[in-house]
Amino acid sequence: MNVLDFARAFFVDSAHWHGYDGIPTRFAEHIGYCLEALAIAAAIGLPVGLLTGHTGRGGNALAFLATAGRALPSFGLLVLMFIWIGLGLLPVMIPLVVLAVPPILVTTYEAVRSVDPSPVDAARGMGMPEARVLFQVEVPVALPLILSGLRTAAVQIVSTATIAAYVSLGGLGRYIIDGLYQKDYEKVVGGATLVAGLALVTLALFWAVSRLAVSPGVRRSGRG
Amino acid sequence: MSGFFDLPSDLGQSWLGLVGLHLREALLPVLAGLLVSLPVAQLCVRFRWIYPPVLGIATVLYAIPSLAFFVVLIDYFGQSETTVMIPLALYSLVVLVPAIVDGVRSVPPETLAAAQAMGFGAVRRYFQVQLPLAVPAIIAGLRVATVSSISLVSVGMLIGNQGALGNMLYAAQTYGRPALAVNAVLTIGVLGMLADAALVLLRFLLTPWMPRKGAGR
Amino acid sequence: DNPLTGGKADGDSVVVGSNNFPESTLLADIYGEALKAKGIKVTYKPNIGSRETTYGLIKNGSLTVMPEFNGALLAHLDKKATPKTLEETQDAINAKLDSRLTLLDPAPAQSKDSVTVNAATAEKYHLTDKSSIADLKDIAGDLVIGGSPEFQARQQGLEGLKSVYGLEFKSFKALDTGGPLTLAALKKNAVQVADVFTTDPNITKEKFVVLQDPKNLFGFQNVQPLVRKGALPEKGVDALNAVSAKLDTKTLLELDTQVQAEKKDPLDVARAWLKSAGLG
Amino acid sequence: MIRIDAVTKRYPDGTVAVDRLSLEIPDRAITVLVGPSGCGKTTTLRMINRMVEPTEGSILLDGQDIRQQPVNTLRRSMGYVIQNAGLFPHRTILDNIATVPRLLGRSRRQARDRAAELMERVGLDTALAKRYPYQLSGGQQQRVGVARALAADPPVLLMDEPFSAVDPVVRKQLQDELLRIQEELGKTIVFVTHDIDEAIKLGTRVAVLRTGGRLAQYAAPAELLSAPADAFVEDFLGADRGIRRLSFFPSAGLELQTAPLVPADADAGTLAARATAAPYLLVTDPDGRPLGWSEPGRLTAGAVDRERLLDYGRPFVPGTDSLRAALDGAVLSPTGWAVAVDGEGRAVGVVSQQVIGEAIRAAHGRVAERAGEAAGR
Amino acid sequence: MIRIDAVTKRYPDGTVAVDRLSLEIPDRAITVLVGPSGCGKTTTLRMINRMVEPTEGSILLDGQDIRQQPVNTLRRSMGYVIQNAGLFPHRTILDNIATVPRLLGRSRRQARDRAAELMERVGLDTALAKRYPYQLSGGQQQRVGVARALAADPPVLLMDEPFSAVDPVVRKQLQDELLRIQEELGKTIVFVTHDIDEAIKLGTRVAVLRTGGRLAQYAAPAELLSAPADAFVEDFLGADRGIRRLSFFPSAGLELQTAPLVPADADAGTLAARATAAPYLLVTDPDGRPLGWSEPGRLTAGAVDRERLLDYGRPFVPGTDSLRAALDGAVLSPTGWAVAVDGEGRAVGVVSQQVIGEAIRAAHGRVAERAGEAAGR
Ligand SMILES: Nc1ncnc2c1ncn2[C@@H]1O[C@H](COP(=O)(O)OP(=O)(O)OP(=O)(O)O)[C@@H](O)[C@H]1O
Ligand SMILES: Nc1ncnc2c1ncn2[C@@H]1O[C@H](COP(=O)(O)OP(=O)(O)OP(=O)(O)O)[C@@H](O)[C@H]1O
Ligand SMILES: [Mg+2]
Ligand SMILES: [Mg+2]
Repeated sequence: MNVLDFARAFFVDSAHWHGYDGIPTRFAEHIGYCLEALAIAAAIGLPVGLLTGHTGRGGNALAFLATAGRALPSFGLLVLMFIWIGLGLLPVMIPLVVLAVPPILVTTYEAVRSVDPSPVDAARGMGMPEARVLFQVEVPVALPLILSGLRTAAVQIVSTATIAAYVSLGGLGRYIIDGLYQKDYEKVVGGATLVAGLALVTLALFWAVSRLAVSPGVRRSGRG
Repeated sequence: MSGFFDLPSDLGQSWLGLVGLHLREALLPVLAGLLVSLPVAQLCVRFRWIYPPVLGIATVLYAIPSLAFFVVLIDYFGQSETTVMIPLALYSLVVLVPAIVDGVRSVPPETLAAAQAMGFGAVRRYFQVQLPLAVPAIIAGLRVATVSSISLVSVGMLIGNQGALGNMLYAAQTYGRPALAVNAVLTIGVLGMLADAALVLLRFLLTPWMPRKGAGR
Repeated sequence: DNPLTGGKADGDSVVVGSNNFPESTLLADIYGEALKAKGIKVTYKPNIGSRETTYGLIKNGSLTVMPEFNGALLAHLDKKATPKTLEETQDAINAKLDSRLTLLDPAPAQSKDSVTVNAATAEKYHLTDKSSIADLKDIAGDLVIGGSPEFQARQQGLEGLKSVYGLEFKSFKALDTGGPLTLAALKKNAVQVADVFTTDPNITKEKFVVLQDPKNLFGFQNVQPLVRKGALPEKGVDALNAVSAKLDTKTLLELDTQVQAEKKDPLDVARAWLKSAGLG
Repeated sequence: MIRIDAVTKRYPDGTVAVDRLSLEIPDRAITVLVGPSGCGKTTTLRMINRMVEPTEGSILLDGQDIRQQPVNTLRRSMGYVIQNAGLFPHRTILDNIATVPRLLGRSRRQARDRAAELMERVGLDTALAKRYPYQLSGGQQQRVGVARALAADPPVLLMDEPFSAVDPVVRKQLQDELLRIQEELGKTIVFVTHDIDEAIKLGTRVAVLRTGGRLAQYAAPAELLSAPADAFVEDFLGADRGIRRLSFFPSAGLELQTAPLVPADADAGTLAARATAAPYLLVTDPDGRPLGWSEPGRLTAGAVDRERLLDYGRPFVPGTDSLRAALDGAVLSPTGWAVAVDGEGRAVGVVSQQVIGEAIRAAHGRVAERAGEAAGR
Repeated sequence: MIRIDAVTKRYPDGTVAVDRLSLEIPDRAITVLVGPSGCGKTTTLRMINRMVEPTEGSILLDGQDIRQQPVNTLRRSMGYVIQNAGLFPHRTILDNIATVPRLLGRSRRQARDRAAELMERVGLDTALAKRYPYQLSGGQQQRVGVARALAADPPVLLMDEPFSAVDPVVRKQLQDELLRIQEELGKTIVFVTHDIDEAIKLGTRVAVLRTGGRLAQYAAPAELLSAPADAFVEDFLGADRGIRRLSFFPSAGLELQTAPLVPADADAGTLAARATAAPYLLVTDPDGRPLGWSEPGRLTAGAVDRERLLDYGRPFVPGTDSLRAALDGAVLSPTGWAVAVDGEGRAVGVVSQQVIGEAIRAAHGRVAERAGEAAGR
């Protein structure tokens, strides 16, 4: 049996489509974890990134923090947080947020930093208050890059949220962990397929968002 | 057996031994990834149309949790380092290929035109101009790939003590010794940052030709 | 043998594996140290995972010796089997066991999976250590049961509880093999019922109540080394059988307590016991 | 009037970009700051709208220190145009231009109407309104930049090398348009360039700065050309100073001779009568447009061999063109005579290089007189 | 000689960049391709070293089709210099210059020696040898580009807008250096620019291309200025055509008058004797350097009030400078006379604008004669 057969077997098994261990439940749980983690990470990363990018200060400290964030192992943090905090969602959210903040932070910072200085200069020159300079000039121009940072973070979260299953939470990781211990390849492959699928859906969503939110003027002039 | 660096016997290694093992399990895949990425990226530069599909495949692979890879690979490579390293190598591709492609593509067209006009053939142009100029981008990619590889190795613990420093996490749980988990997380974090610093230093040494302002990220 | 297995079962070295729970590691250390005492070269591969995984590994030669629990092993090999005696268990296993593998003598020590409820649940439903699993019949629908992920799919797990006792729990929560997750979940009442090893020192400590198993779902669970045929020299076989002979449930519980409650290193515990038993 | 009063700017790194600069910038005129790269032009300009704060000295706008009003109010009262226009890439042309009116609280509709009006004023097709900046050529972008700066009808316009990124042909167009707009709107414009030709063409007054941010000379372009303050300014003005200066001498007073004009179909009598009028005759076509010079002896009535006529150079339009154009026409033709034409290109007379030379000397005299008067006052 | 023979280049997207272009590029001279943006200059240049392959037509180098030799051999026999120099940012200046010799198999030592030699030739301090390109100014980088192109001593040099990214002052230096190098080395240079002044200054011959890649005119600069082939070329040459053309008329033949020269310390007798020599006298200092003009009546022996002297404009050096400089000097001075000086700045005579005018006409005559001769042959 190859991987495709496992996947097919997993999806045609009707038992996998309902109940607390059914695909809809697990999928919803997974999306819930991801959205929550992404929201927290964005709530931390975006403002800090925008502010440091706008002022151009703190870039080095930020780079250090981001490297540190990337270097801390998500799985290790999960176990540590479980030991410290015990069962619950918090031990999962901490590593996911630590994982997702660096790409959001660094990309947002870089995105705002790398905005062509002349429109910004012009904006100041015409008497725009700093907040408007940031939100009406820098952010719209930096938006494609900012979104790409969020996208990277989102895909990483989608993939990494599977570790929630290790501390007995649900989500798509359940299939993978259970599959591992039960030696049930159908579950593992099925779960992995669902995760990859969700990642692709995430990519597509971000693509759609950037189509809608990014000004055609920036989209075309940016990458050509 | 309660000191910060005293490990339970079932880990079968000293702390230093685990550090060495961890580095090997994390760095070999990145090296392999780099060796694969270079030709793949060159193909992507040469034939623009293969870049999007290559990137798509890499992204899908990247989205598959490492544990899923492990489970499937155990059947072929057993409970071994190889099993842990293959997914890590695959993950590094998603970072390295675009980094190299962007690096090679960002070589100023006039520099390339100058090389062409001086009678550089395609091979010479690649090795003597494009590749050296892509070094900063490649190292930027390597930094991300290396750091995440170092942090990802720990998941290998789930398939039976194949997570190097990550194995301490299991011990921390079963023996109720949080210090071991702290040790593991910190050691892995510090290793990642040291590797990152080493790469920054490498970039510094390899690119005396770059304006020396700011440390970069 | 598959050269890619990465196992070190080559030539003279004996590879002793264990599952991912502390008792299994302790048993591996006991058997392994006993072999070492006889001058046999030993490599440990501890904490591998579930039986589903380790059985595959010993089959393909990555492992040489694996401490097993006979009833659980049988359930893995034959879900339908319902042996009444230790002999029947051994025969049933031998009938299904891979031809390259063999079982050595079983130890008197038993460490069973069990259906255990936490103190609150016991109080609420008036359950005592005299109560039976069958008593859960009416209330199972209100209870969440926890166990290792593999418990969900095993005969000696959810499947058996359903087919033998007719229990359908509200839901199953995947935890670990009687480890910290299970304890935490049971204590926090995240699950009301869980699979806990009968040798777990926490049972008394946390006032958990182990329910009786009148239909013998969890069968005999004698500690018994599973080995690859011909991979262990004669003196090794003798050494392991000698160990098993001296290992009873009380001893095992005591050793488990040293490791899990007193946080001693299993290897030290194993060596100390072997020495005291005159085997090391 | 903007009055820069003993202003010094020292950047944190110690660079003195502007050194005790004092300038009076008149209203409703174009004042150009010119000088080599790094001489502090941009810094000076940006101090006027407080994008850079002076280290010492003060800047007065209509007698009031610019630090007395809120910085954004000040900036909104000054249009700012920079190289490459600095357009907002994410906004359409119309919305780019409408930015400041919107900032000032005008409704979207009003702001857009105003923007459309301005597009026409700066010579942009309103069909471009919905485009994004990347869809425009460099010259068009620069026009948008000017329109945007004008949108709130600010009395002051600050322009920092606005045309230096476009090619010479477009640049000339943009300069001409700026002059036209200035004539129509009468803004106070401070214009930075490092191109002395541009400075002389556009400036009512030109301030030449030298490296280190010190003022070398501040004068009207004609005066700059005729009396550079020192060797630095003289060098900076380049070799063609004399001829370029002729741009400021009008050709209106030139005494044109009409006798040498003969139509191509002139009869023998006319030809004979004109033969002694001049060493050369200018043959014109039936509409009166010049065809070329000929020696009188070579002409025969009613049959002009156009091939044998001598080049008449580039004609000038008296009154509109300067003596520079007249002299250019004269030295371009082998005869040494320049041809004057009217707006439709019909020859209205000819003038010899010698007469042009006298006109130049006379113009010098007038300048000297005026200078004397000014000095006498 | 490079011979471009009815060459057409059509890019895959259908753009016709060059349209049936034929040009003969003489050896040991600078041939300039000039024209508006997008007219196919770069394409033409790149077809010569086969970085672009023509769609139709052929290019011959010394009579041999360039497609007959291996492409890299061909390219190594041609230096190539582009805007922003296109230096290898990862190599030191010395190694940048040594690139082609190394490619040709020279030892590292030899190549570096050669590179050091070339740095001097293009006016670069050898102290810069170990620097990287980012540490150099734009003008220095451009010099390195030229040195690198010269390193293998190729007979042909292709230059694509090499100086267009540097500021006007440095640009002039680079142009002068190119002329000097060309004089010393006698390379065959094909030079692309969109700046007509640069074309006229540098070109032995200038090819003006029009949009669409067609040749508008191919002539020596003086001819281009005096006889533009059509309105496009005339427009492209700009307004100052006549005066600019004077650059090609030598001032050597000008008849200088020495009578109006009087030393500042002249005695009354001398002054009286000179009084009628000219309407103005040029007062010189003891070394013979001009001080200024004065009407004879205003001078009194032994006491010159320098303040009251009239500006003598910008003197010219007969023989070295052209009639353009002489005329500039004449129109700059209120007297209408130009001052001639020798190399040390000592006045050697004066000449009136009228005489210059006659010289211009005479020069026109000579040009016409030569044109006639050429046509007659
Ligand atoms: N923010 C700054 N910090 C330090 N030095 C600066 C800063 N801005 C400008 N300078 C320096 O101040 C001097 C004047 O700069 P400025 O930009 O005003 O020159 P400029 O005349 O506009 O030159 P250019 O023609 O190149 O635009 C230069 O030496 C420049 O390097
Ligand atoms: N690779 C290409 N593919 C398609 N069209 C091209 C290509 N290269 C140049 N062109 C087009 O061919 C025409 C001539 O280009 P070329 O670069 O030769 O012009 P140029 O005279 O050098 O212009 P410039 O002064 O802007 O450098 C232009 O219209 C240009 O857009
Ligand atoms: Mg400036
Ligand atoms: Mg070009």
